[in-house]
Amino acid sequence: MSVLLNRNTRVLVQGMGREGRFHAGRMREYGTQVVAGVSPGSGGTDRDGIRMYDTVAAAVDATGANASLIFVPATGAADAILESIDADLPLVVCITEGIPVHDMLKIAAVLAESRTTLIGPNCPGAITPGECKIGIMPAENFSPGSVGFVSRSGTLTYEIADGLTRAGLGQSTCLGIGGDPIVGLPTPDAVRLLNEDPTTEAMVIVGEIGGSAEEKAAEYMRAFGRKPAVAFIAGRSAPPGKRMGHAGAIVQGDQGTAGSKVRAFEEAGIPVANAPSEIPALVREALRA
Amino acid sequence: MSVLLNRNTRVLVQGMGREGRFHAGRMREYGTQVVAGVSPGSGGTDRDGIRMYDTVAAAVDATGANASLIFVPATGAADAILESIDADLPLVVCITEGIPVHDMLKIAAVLAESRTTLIGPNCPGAITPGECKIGIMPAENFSPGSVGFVSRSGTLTYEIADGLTRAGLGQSTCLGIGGDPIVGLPTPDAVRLLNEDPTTEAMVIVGEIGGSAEEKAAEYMRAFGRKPAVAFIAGRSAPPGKRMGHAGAIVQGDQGTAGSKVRAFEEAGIPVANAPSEIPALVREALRA
Amino acid sequence: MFGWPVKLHEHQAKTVLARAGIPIPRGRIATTPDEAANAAREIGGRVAVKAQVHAGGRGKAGGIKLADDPETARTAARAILGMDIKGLKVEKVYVERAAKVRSELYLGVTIDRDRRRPVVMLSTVGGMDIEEVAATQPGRIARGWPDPRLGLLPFEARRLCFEAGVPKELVAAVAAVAERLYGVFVSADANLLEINPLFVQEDGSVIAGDAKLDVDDSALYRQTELATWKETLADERLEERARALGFSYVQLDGDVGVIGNGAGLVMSTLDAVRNAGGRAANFLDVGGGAKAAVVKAALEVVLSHPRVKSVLINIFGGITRGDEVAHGIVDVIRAQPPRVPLVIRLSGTEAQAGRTILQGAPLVSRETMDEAASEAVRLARSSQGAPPPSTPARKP
Amino acid sequence: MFGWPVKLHEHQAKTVLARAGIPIPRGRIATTPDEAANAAREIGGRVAVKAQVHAGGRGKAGGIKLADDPETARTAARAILGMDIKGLKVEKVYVERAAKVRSELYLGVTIDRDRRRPVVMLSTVGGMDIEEVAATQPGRIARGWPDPRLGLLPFEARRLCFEAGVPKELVAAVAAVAERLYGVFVSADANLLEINPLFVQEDGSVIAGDAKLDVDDSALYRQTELATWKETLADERLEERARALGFSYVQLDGDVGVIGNGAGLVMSTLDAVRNAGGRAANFLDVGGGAKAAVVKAALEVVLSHPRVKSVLINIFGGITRGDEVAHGIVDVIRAQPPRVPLVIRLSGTEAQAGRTILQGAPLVSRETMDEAASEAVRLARSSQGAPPPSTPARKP
Repeated sequence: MSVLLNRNTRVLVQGMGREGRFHAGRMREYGTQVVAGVSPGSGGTDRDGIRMYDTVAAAVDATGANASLIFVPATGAADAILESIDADLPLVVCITEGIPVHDMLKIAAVLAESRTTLIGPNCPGAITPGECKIGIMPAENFSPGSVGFVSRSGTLTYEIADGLTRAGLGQSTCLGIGGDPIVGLPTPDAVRLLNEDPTTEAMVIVGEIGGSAEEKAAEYMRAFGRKPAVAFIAGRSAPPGKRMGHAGAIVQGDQGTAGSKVRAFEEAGIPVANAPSEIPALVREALRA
Repeated sequence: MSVLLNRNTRVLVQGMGREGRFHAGRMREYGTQVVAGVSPGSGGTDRDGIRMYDTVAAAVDATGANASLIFVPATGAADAILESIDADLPLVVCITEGIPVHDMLKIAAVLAESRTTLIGPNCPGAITPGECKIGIMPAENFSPGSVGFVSRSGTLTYEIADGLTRAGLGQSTCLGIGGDPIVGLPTPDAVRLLNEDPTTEAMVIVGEIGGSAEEKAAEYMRAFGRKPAVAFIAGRSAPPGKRMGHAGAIVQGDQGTAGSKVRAFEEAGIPVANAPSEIPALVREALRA
Repeated sequence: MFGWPVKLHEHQAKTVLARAGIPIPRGRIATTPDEAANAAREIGGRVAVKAQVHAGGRGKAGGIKLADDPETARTAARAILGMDIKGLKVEKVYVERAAKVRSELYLGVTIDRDRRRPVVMLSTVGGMDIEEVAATQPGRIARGWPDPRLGLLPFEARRLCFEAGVPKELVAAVAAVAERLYGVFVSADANLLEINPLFVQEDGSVIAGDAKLDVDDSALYRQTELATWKETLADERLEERARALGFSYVQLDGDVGVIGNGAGLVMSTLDAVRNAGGRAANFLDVGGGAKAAVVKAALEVVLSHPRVKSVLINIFGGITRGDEVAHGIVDVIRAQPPRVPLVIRLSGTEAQAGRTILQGAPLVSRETMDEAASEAVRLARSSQGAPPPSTPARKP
Repeated sequence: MFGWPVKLHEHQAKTVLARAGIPIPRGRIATTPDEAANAAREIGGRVAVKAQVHAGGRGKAGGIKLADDPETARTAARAILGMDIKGLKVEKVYVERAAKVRSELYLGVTIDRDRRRPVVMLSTVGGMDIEEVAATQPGRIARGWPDPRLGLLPFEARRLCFEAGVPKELVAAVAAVAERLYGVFVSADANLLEINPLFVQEDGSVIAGDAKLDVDDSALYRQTELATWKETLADERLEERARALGFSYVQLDGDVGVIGNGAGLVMSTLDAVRNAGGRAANFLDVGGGAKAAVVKAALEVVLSHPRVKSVLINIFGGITRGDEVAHGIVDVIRAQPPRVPLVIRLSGTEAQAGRTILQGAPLVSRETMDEAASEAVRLARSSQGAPPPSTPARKP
């Protein structure tokens, strides 16, 4: 009932420091199978009941892990991603913020030849409510259902998920793809996954200013969309030339404006909410149509 | 009646200096379609009736070339190969000798993700007798037929082809794959191509000391061989530790000895000639069996 | 194209280019007219005196003057130093030998987000803003997207030249500069590296006329030298201070101060303020897992801006806990009652506990982002005089 | 593994490693016992005095001695300098501070021909020949195959350490050396780069005990510094001279001189000589398109070797033309009748014309490689005294 992650996903956590341990615990509480931790030099030990390994390869060999969640600090995070791609893991989620963009360019080139899907970096992770959570999102805002959800923002994702949940609109899978200019799973690719997922009946696409991923996603939906979608763009009041928190959220010249994105969605017949609070009603309406 | 090259192959020549022009002329005499020359700065001119272009991309756009032959000197040859891979040419033949091995390592990595087959470097090229010649071999030693032929050596190829031709054993395609330690089409891959080619009825595999490509090819034929084959290994009397002309022809410790190669072929049921002169008879015998 | 905060001056960028073997005119930095005159003497011949400010359009603003001798250079420097260019005061000029220009090219490298690749751009329309060229003469820009694992290969550099229509006899020289420029782009962790114009001189040599280098701030930890070159502009000082405290801050021109957690949520909050007819004074993201002390510092930063007439705090608890945030706010208010009204919206993790802590504090609490934004806008508008918060302020 | 001609000495390889930040013991080169004593004094404490020759097994041959003081170092150097190690005379020693060794590792990078990738090897069985370890304890060598476009990534270096069983507390240090070593492997265009042993010292630090660096001769054009370090060994001088003339030459230990065109053909010719019961004196490939002058030079090189008792020339014309080759041979013979019999086999392009040119010259001509080889072997055997060529020599 989902894309990328489900109850059979077996997660290893790279970087079992304070944050990694905390979220590994939360994920286990949620029911995620956290099967291994990886921190160089920790091999053979145990952290909070999680078996530790020195390398991703060793962890995968021993546990059959098929997904990785990365909390390694920015100076080592690109290497951690490459280690998981090298281990041929189908899904890698990187929470870390501040990976240099040149490292991400190399990773994007390596990803293109691999069978790995990377979510992030600089993201809250992904969740298939009721089945599997790989990330740092507060689980209580999410509920199982059939609305697929992709977002470049973190907290805004929680806010919108909460709104959907309160409105009785559960989610199939929510993908927090991250706010950097170069991410592993750009909006158009995430939208394609949800569009092709038979268990997803409607889609919420949350974009923000900067880049042209939303325009590309709208184009894709215009041509191939199989199900109703609702969009929202954060940063409509942001002035050009200023980076709004996320490294990727910046308007340069005519590039990346909210106006262009809103227009693209509207031309694709996808209604655009003016505020996050409007989203649930628009989804309900779209499902009814 | 061939692999990789035939009468429909349209060849561009990179590096139309003295040698490039000479062999372009010989190839045209043979009937090869030489459709373009590439030398930076020469675009728009004409050399011996061959239209010149500044870049491979421009030549391909204008002429529909689908193969390239490289005579660029060693310091620029790796770049020339990468230019032809980038232009997505299905076949690239590089005659140049002396490309640094680190450049070839990068090229091998790029090749693996491309749809290009590279023959060479440091090779005489390839010929499908009667149809197409891409290289520097003297055409009169070759004749059309059904014996596939792969060789790491240059002149030895002419010698053996001449012997086959004199014995009335024409060739489907002859691949002179080159004498460097890292080549674009190693012996096992070349053998696989000939094995899978329906017009090739028997195969001659000419190896030499150094590396373990022959052992790998023998292993492949042992498992998948569909047609008779005859082998020859040059350098059986070479002492260890000495490089015999070719950068790839060297015995190191137990690695790369002629003995190991001969044994591998014999174990695969492939007779090994003691001298090039024995090859035609062995082929005839193999075809009869 | 997109920009990053760490911009270098022309003379700094040129120093980096020169180290990589790219020809630049001889030049010296000067901070006084005397120094400029001395520099001109040392360099000899005709020089250009150029304002060093992080702003485009220096030339049009009068920030670049040619001088034929040291005295003229002194006069030029006197005119330029202290000049105001797009709100930035000129504190340094760069004196360099004037090129003998035959023609001008554009050469730049940046990151193509859609293709997720570096993109190298070359045009024979030099000296103009490349975005303008892209808009008006798109066919005049040749582009190449090198594989970041291989770098800009010689054939790619050559192809760019031929596609851009660089004269045949210049191809080798321009391609060599392009390869080196790409090398600097990588080794300096640049987001943008431009030579514009790249002068072709009368003798056929090429030389960098102007240079622009923006460095990825995420990579400053390994760009130790470039990091020391970074200068904080006057209007960025508050942003710097905020960054040092661990949150991201952008100055805007409205009067509703905004604090939130998460870039997307804060952007949405700004939008909500605008939807309610108001204008935000800033963007401030306290980040994930903000503790009381961070919220306290954030509030102080926002209140330090004189234009702010109300503050809207929008926290959706995730890693950030509502009770922690509430404690931070109560601390600030207790220490010094704020000069403007506060509106707060708490939701998510421990929001209920947070709301309990805030009860009785002199602020307005609202359930939703939209309601909170409306209230903050209303209060900013009515707080022209001394503002009475809707919940009466009680001293603790 | 495979080797290339350009081998560097230990002290040269260590210089390259040190520049890349890999720890090496302090050391000095000495060519006399006095210099060695001075070096030992300058370095202080216990030193190792090590023969600098391009041969393995120096230690076993007595080419490495420890010395506790300058006087002992002088004595050691006196013993080692001039020593003969595997036929090589020791002309220099390297005096370096003796490491305080706790354990020894092996760390090396070379090229894996089958995988067409670099291969990094690490073993806790240090100080031994890696091929011996591979043969006797294959499980003790950890291997990694980095993508040449990305280099050895930190996780790959760490993984090698864990897989090799490097103690946990040494992993960071050894991984750092491996990353740097790989960097040198690439930047020096190496075919082989080894630190063996890599010492773990009593204080837990790691330091290069010995170093081996073989450089790809095809890359010497861009390894300008390393190219100047290249030394030609006495027994390689003839090979060097041949290479300078444009052909490749390898000295062998038989008495039949061999000349041919194309490496594979020449190898086959050597094999044919052996098949006929003889032994070749050399491998000489004149290369593609050889002209008369080149063939002439080749013949002179082969004849300059005193062991040669007959010469077999095997040319299969392709780019090389039979008539050009024939002219070269006739020129040599005319200038000075050769001291040993010549056997020639010409085939391929212009072979008939070549044979015509050779008619009447004092040499033996044969149709096939096998026949020519048999004849050359027979003549070498019978030419113990003054050899009468089967075709009587006629002066022109």
